[in-house]
Amino acid sequence: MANTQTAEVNAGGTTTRAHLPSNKDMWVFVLGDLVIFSSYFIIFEIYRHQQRQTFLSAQQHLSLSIGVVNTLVLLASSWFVAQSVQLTRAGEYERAMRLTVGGGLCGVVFILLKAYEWSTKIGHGLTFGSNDFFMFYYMLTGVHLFHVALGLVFLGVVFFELRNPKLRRVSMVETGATYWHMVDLLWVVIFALMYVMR
Amino acid sequence: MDLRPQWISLWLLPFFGAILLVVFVAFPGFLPPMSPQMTADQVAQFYAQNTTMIRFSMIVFNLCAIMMIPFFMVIVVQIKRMSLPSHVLAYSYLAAAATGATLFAIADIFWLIAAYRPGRDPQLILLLNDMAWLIFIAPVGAFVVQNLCLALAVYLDTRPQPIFPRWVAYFSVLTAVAMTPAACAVIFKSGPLAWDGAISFWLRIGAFAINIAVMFFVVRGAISRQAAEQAVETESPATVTDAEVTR
Amino acid sequence: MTTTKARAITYVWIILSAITLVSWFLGPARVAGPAVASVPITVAVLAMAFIKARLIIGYFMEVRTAPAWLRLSTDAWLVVLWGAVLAIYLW
Amino acid sequence: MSAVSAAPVVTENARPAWTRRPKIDQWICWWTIPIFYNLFGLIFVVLTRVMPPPRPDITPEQIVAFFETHSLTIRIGFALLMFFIGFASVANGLIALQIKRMSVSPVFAYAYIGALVVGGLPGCLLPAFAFVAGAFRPDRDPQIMVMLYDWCLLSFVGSLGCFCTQNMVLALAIFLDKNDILPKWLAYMSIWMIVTELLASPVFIFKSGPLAWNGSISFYVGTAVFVVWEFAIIRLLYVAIKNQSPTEQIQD
Repeated sequence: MANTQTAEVNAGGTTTRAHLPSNKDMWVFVLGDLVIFSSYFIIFEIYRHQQRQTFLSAQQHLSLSIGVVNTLVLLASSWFVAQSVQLTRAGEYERAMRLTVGGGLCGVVFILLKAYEWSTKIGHGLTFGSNDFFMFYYMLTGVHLFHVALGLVFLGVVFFELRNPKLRRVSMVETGATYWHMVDLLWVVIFALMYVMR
Repeated sequence: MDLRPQWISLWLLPFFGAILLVVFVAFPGFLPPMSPQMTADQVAQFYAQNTTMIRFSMIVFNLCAIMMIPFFMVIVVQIKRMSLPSHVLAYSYLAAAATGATLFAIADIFWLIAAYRPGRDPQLILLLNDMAWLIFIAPVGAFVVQNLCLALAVYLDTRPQPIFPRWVAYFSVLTAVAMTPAACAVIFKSGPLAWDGAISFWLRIGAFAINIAVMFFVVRGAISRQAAEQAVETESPATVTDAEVTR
Repeated sequence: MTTTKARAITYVWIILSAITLVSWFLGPARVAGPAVASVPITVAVLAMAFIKARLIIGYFMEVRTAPAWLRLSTDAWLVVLWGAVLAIYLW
Repeated sequence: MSAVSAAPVVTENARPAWTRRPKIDQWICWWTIPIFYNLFGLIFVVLTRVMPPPRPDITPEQIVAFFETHSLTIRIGFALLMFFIGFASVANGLIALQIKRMSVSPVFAYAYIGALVVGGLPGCLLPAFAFVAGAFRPDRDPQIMVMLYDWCLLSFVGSLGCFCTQNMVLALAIFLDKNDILPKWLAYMSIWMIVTELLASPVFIFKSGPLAWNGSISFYVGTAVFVVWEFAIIRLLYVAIKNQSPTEQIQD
């Protein structure tokens, strides 16, 4: 299904054909989702600009260590999924399947860590309505969690695609990978804006 | 194809229709219809005086009104038998019938809430009564579209012997037109278009009742023709050219 | 596919993890006392996040070797988002 | 579907030409959708001022004043809605038919009909009646007026699970479909609709800010995504009907 246009791409002098990973439909979804999330980020920035001090003091309550560990977990899962795409292209379906499962497990770890982090915050009485910062915190991480869960469904589809010898279409594996990388990309942005930015 | 489910669904209509007619008369608020201009105290007093009859009639309405759904689904099945380009009108008819039935159930609940504690603050009784009447009378869109879908289906039916006779299309449109002005019941508190007015109440409910009654005989005819067709088919399947798969 | 692509992905992953760890030290939670806004740290953080995002898009999503329309739209998205965030922050 | 090609009887030519155009019933149903949504805009934006929604954090006096000043237009607007809401069932039937044309089992089509029928009532009609009850007698006790005001706007802007189900069912049908009736990117767009529905749920918690019922995220971003989705599905239904061969056999 991957319609590789023949636009010339001179990557390092050798003109290789441009290859569109996955398919146009998935990229409509990814680009649209990025635009929608950008609107959330920009609205968050506007509110942050208006209530600078409350956001700064509220941000102190966030545990940066869990945030960093979560980022590393998602980056690792992206590495797993990216490698499984390379292996699928190389025809090593067994290893590709194992790496996809690895990526999925990292996703589950991410969800568990996030659930733990939420429970500690709520334990300290910092809930959805306590102030604007935590409203955005739970909203953004909540919507991102929904995307992670949906990503696990996509990785499951990729897993069964690889397991079935009659299928094993590279474009399907690429579709799952592209979506999973988008989830990782969105988390990187959320991590920067919420945890680290001052 | 066993036609008994259709016969049963058809005969559910007159049985429960009769019950609904009785309770329609029994409900003190319908004959004559309560006026939107009654003050909160008058409405509260009305509920206080007629509590038992209101509860009885509305409980029966609650139980029996939904029994008309199988009848509407028989019409959906008959529409699917018509030779139309597609079944879109059957599905639209089904969706519209479901919407209309739900609305009446919701209106009925409001009456029952009001009658549950007549001693409530008259303002609350007035609000519940308003909601009950408005939801009962105003939302004609569902039944109008239901009839328009049926009319279009009958009109487009290209069977040599149409499932429903052609005048049913014009009759459905006529019913739809007769019921449409009742939507203005949300605007006026007096005059013919108010919820107790000649157009919004009598014309609307009259058109609805007549439509249901007439459609009963039309659908009965359609099912009996279907039975006749099947009888011919089973007797001499070879000679039957009409290879139509009957539902 | 040669292993250069696989190796490149691993390198990129290492760089991304490194940048993440660097931002750990810049984080506010480690600063004792009342939180204070600091423009240079934030600009550094936003720049690092921009680089991380571009690396993920380029190497993981393989947009580097994708058709031009996709490269342009992802780059445009990056510039608009981070530009707006920076502008609102500094405004 | 019984595409019987019985010999047309002599009275056939008595029927006007338009009735013999192919797929005429689907075209008529399709034409009701853009008309319905333009009227939808007229009713909700111009007449009843429900969209963009008035602020949730205003005093009861202001709420009563709102009902008094707009009483007539609210009633006229919702009188129109009483009639035109029925055509939502036609759009429902048309989309259900396209799902029936797909290579998936009809369970998704019937689930779609059920979900959209449920959605039409608490999502559109009951909030209308709450506003009408308010506009019908603005001289009610202010506390009741505030309750009607909240009832309408919460029920209208707030999230409804049935729209999540409807979009999920549509997305699954399109993903699993091999006949390519509707393109895959519409399935992905339906996932956005589910996300915006999730983001409309905090409406029941907040009275101000981006997640209130007039919030920039819950309402405006959600409405923007809905408008994009609506234009897309109207366009794609047109293409789907046009590409359909009149003699196509659809599973019953």
